[in-house]
Amino acid sequence: MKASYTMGAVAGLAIYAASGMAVPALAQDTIKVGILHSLSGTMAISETTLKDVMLMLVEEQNKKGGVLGKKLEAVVVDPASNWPLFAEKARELLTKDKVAAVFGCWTSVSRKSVLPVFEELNGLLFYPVQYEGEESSRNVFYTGAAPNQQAIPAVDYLAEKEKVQRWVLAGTDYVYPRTTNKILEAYLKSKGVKSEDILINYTPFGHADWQSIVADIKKFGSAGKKTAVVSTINGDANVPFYKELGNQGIKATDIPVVAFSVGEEELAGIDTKPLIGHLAAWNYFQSVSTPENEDFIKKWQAFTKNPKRVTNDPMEAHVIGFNMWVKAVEKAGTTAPDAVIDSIIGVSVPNLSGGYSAMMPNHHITKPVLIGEVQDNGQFDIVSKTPGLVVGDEWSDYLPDSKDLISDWRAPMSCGNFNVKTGKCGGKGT
Amino acid sequence: MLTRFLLAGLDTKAWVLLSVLAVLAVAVPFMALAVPPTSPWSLSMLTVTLLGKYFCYALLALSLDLVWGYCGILSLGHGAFFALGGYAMGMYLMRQIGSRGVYGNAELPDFMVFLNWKELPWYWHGFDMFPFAALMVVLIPGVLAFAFGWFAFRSRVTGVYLSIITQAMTFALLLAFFRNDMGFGGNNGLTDFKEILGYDIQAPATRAGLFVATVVALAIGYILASAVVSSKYGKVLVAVRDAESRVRFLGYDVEKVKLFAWTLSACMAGVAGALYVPQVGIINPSEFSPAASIEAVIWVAVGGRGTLAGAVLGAVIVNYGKTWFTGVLPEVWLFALGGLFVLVTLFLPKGILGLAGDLRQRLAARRSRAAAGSNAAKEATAP
Amino acid sequence: MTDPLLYLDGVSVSFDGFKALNNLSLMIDPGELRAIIGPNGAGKTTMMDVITGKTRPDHGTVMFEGNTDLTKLKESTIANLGIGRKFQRPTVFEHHTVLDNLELALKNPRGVFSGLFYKVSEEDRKRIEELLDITKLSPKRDVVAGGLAHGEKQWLEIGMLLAQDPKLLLVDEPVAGMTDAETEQTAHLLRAISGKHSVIVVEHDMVFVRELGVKVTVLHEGSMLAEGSLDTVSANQQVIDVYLGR
Amino acid sequence: MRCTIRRLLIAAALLIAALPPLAAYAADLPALVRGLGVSNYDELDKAIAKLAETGDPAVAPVLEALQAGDLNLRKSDGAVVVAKRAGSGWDLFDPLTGAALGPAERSAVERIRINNALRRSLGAALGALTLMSPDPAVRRSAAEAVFKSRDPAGIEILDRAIAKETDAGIRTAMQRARAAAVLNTDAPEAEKLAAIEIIAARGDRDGLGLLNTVVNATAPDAVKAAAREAIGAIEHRLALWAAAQNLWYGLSLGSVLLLAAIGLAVTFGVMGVINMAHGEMVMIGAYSTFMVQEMFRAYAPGLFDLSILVALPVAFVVAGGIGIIIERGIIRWLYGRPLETLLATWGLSLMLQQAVRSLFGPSNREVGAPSWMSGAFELGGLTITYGRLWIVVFAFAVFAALLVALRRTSFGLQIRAVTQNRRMASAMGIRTPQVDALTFGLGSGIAGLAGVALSQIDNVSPNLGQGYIIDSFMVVVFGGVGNLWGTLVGALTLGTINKFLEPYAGAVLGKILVLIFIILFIQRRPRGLFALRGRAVEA
Repeated sequence: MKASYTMGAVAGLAIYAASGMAVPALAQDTIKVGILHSLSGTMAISETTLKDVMLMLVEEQNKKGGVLGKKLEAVVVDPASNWPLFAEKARELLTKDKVAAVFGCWTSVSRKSVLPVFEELNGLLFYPVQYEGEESSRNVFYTGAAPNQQAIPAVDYLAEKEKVQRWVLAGTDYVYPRTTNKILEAYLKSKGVKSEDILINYTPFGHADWQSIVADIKKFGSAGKKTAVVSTINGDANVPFYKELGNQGIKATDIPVVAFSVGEEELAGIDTKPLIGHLAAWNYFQSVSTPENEDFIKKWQAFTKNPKRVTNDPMEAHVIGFNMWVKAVEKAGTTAPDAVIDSIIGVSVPNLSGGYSAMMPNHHITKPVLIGEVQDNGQFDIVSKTPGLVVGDEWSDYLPDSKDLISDWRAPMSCGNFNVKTGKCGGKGT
Repeated sequence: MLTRFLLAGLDTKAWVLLSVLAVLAVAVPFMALAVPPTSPWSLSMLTVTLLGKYFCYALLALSLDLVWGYCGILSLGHGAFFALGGYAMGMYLMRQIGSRGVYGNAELPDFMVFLNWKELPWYWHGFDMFPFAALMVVLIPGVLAFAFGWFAFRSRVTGVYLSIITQAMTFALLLAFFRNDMGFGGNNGLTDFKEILGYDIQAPATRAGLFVATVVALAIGYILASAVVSSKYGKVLVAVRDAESRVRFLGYDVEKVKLFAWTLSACMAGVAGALYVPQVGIINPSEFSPAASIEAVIWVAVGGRGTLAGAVLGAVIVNYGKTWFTGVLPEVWLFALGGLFVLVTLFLPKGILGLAGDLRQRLAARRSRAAAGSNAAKEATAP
Repeated sequence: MTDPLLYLDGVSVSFDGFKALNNLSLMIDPGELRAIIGPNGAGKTTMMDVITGKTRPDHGTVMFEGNTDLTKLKESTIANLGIGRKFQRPTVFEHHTVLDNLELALKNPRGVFSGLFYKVSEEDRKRIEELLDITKLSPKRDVVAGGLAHGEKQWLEIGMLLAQDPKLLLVDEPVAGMTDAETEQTAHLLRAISGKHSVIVVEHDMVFVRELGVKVTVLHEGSMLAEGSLDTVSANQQVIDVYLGR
Repeated sequence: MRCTIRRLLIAAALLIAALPPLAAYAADLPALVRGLGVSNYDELDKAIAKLAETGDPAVAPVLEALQAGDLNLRKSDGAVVVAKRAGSGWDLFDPLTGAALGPAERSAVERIRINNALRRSLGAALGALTLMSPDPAVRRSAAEAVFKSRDPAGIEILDRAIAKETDAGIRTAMQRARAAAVLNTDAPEAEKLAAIEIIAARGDRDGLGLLNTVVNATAPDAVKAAAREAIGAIEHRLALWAAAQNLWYGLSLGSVLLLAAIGLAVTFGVMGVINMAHGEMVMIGAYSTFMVQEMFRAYAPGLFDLSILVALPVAFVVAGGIGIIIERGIIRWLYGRPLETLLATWGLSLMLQQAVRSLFGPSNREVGAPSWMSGAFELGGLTITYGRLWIVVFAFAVFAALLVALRRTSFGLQIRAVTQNRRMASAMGIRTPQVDALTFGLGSGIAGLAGVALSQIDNVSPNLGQGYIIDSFMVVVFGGVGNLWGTLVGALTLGTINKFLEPYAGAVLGKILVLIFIILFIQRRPRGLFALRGRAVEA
């Protein structure tokens, strides 16, 4: 009979869970902001920092008196690097906590996982990480770099300044490197690079044993033409990769490596002396010397009580995104998503590299592109900066199926994949 | 005949569980759809999908308990069957998107378009038809399990060796599905589904429908499983668990005995996966990760292996706990979860229901000395 | 004479060099009750393993009913041919009741599906009652086997053996851990069932072997040392040297 | 690289001391040095070139300072100075004379930045300047530098240097450098052909690259033909070495697997505990290394090279201690229930990960490589990195040590006794609880040692262990549970197979194939490579 009690408990539990979650968020005197970053699992290594920076931004804003006279309240959840959980937590934030906007996700899969939820419940997501493009949603604001804001300028730099003729495109086997490399391949070929001068290599997540691949790169590099590696290797695998580079003595002066996913955070785990001169392309470096940035770094290190704590590009993306949202809300006079979606387009806020970033109609933002060389102190020396700001290009011009597409979320078009050829919304059409 | 076979196995526990499921199957959709959101009795869609997810896991746990609890085969790779079922369903849902993808390509899913695949890989054909997909949901895991079990059991791979190669199996599949060249969307997996059987997949009614479907599937799975374990074949299963070679010398073909349970269990897992995908809205290789499979084992252990109700209970409790912890103490929830596992194994070796059973025995023991004696003997000889 | 039920011919088995069976030949007639004795490591258990298909011999053939070579078959098939085995250490299904243990052993179709849809028939019930009486386990019918005493387990296993209704029973040290009375009963039982069935008993307990009063085969280092009535073999000098003498 | 610079500095200092004051043209040096004070990379490049043209060894230290990033621009007067950290500010020196110019504020100077292009020209310039250095090592690296830069200007200095050179090895290096430079000029065909021969003799990748450039560039057909021929020869040679290279990679991957698995071979193989927290023990070892290095960085930066050696015992003790605590606290209640140990240790691993995450933060920690573990050397056509070499050595050392511990010591005897027959052992008066605890501690401690080694090649993050746990189980099971030799052979086999598959199948497919291989192999040998056979198994 005991069994029946326990089974009864299940029912009770289910109902309790039900009612517990059905209670509408009471505290209406605050505006809730959702923070959707993994605090455990494989992605915690990158995302925890972003959670902290969001908490800091919220605190700062509240010191300034909050938004629309209300205090902001950060709601932190842990999607635990588990993609279905991302969707579930997004739903929880939007329906249970009734947050006004969500700042979060890292890697495309998490974004793709939550995308339907945000579109269904008409929420707002600010996605702070560089990504492969090929997407534009009414409910998502992409404050990270699109390929044309990172990859292409980097390749241009190498071709001009380093006279590179031979290219190794090395990446982790997932969608961002795949797409970026497709774009780069097309771009390089359009610049007259022959296909035998391009080597594409993919490795699994967390690949730890790089001996063979680094050796292959060396081999590919000894064909008498200046060779460079364009790395879209994902966070975890970078440390062993760079350690192997260092040990096998591949110097930046011989075969430079330019990375799109390696920032100050990643370098924090490596002894960078053997890596001096290897490059990274971002829209922000901690070494940017502007008053805004120095002020930001000071606040950050004070907030985390760690004078050595580094800053990086996705953090800046969150700073920009958050300020844009605040500005848009004040402009709209409400946090209602539709109003914010309308008001945020065109909003421009100072970025940390001494300029202004503006939200474009395609929900991507304008950013400068910086190229940095690794220094022995784990920081980057900025060796090149685009003269102007670059607009994020969601649909790459170098992919056959997306070159005709544009995105513009302003009325009357208000379409994420408008086809300029057919003049119809909805991709290639049929 | 069949009905007799099916109903034979149902004990009180079973009837309680089934009635709970029945209540939920009616109450939840009603509370979610009919009750006005203002009332405290109204359920949000979040809750409905959550419960749906729990019950998918419960079905997975059930299938695992069938082989582990009753046949002594500890599978550290059951997530693979779950995920394969999920992918089969996911492929159907992808095909349903049709020209509503961002590229408006009627034929190819988006991820194929931007990696400019030219035409649909052969193994994607047919998945636009639900019956075919539904068949594959059970067939693919079933066939894999059959092939795997056929070799493993025939060559008498047992115990931890079997566990480890099941792990190897799911790990290999994990790596394989991560490869974009496989044509399953790589790490991004399959997502952004639009509709199922013509119904908008995000519509509350559809979600409620999926929930009911899940509950029904769980109920059927439970009835089936309990019928199997309470049949003579079920007794043979347990016999194999306890003294494999003895069963052989009684003339039973142990390989076949195991293979049937193993394959059946894989099919159940596949169904669970298929119901899981439309509700959580994404299927991705991480479902293949050995960690996921081990977690499923832990649900069963927590609930009490060798008791079907225990498997269900464990899955629901652990996952509810996970949802709750990740929301309430995001920073330290792993301590809570990990601690739970340690404590359960230390203090509830037979799981929650096992504990219930023990208590009942204690009571019985107090009543009659004879029973006490036999119990003591049992404790002594229990492994 | 009738052709033998079981015929081992030149069977050899070795584990990592150690010869467990060395060119062993043995003949069992239908209905015969045979006792096999021999010191530890003489190969008694290995011989049973070979007959029941648990171990594959390196050389030699094991012919059952004249025409089936057991060395090619797997345990379950051999068991279904009508060869039952009782282990040295009593092995019953600890988590099943006495009743279930017997039910599983009963001679019935062994297939998965017949198992799924099996329903205890009238004659099955009768047979089980018989066996419960023979093994004196009726009062314990609903006790889980794990809760039985050692001797009771021995009996249960013998009961299961009978339930199989095999042509040939291999009984490995059946009276270990039994009281003298039980030992006597077992001897009676075995004598009783021989005739219908052939029985091979492996025992150390000389008293018990004498009780049986049947042809005895002495194994030593994997091959047959002597054969005959207990008196003749115990007179045999070699046997005395290697075994009885100690 | 660091130390070569130090040597260069010493050498240069000696030079300045030795040579008579070069009043002749030292006069305009300061002006040229001042010319370095520009922010634009191209102008800076020109300035460097001007400075190098003087050929005056006195400029070497200036260029080295620039290379090392010590050269600064004093904002007040635009002077170019060497700035060295001094507390919160700087101490300034004259780059040419090295005379102290007193302290300065942190913000008073601005570092003169260089990029890769400038690093290259600096290397070339310094190469040419230091060819005459009294220090052989400096001359050798100078020759290498010129070889890389292929600067025709270097030719006559090289000729002089070669004439004076006494060390045969260095002379060849110089001749090769010269040849490289010659191939970069429009020298007569004969001379070029000779040069190609010299390069071909070098026979390595750099030589290959150089010859390829010759083929790509415009040159007389005879020269191109010769170059092609040389290329063919070198490539043939390298192809032969490729197999050996794979073997080496396999060996080093194998030894990493061995390290990761060997601790498990004790806790799982010998004790039968399915220890899912094994990976976390490895991680703890890695973090102990990090802690030890932090200590060294803080208190004895000079002895940093010893940090790893100190880390070994520390990691062993820390991980081993935690192992013992776990055994006493949890495992001991679960003996005879291996699958329960799986669940408990799994929960445990979650907690350990989170604990480390809360203690050290989620991001990677830097574990530096001591100088004797960084870099690589050429063995014939093989590139062997010291880090990997030491790991291979270490793995085998640990294996041998463990083997001895189990076979030769009384403790090992007790372990085997307990694992084979617990009752009998305790009946014979062996204190089985202690033995259990110590055995588990031993396994965990070894995992800790593995962590020290792996910290050299992998992330030091809370997820470190997760990356190895599955592979470890595969190795132990493949090799045969309870058999150390099996673990050894298993690890090396899997490593080698993996590395020979990788070039053809690619990294991902390679790994998949290895897993499938394991699954099939277990079908053939259900108890692994080195299984016990016969009745022992039944018993």
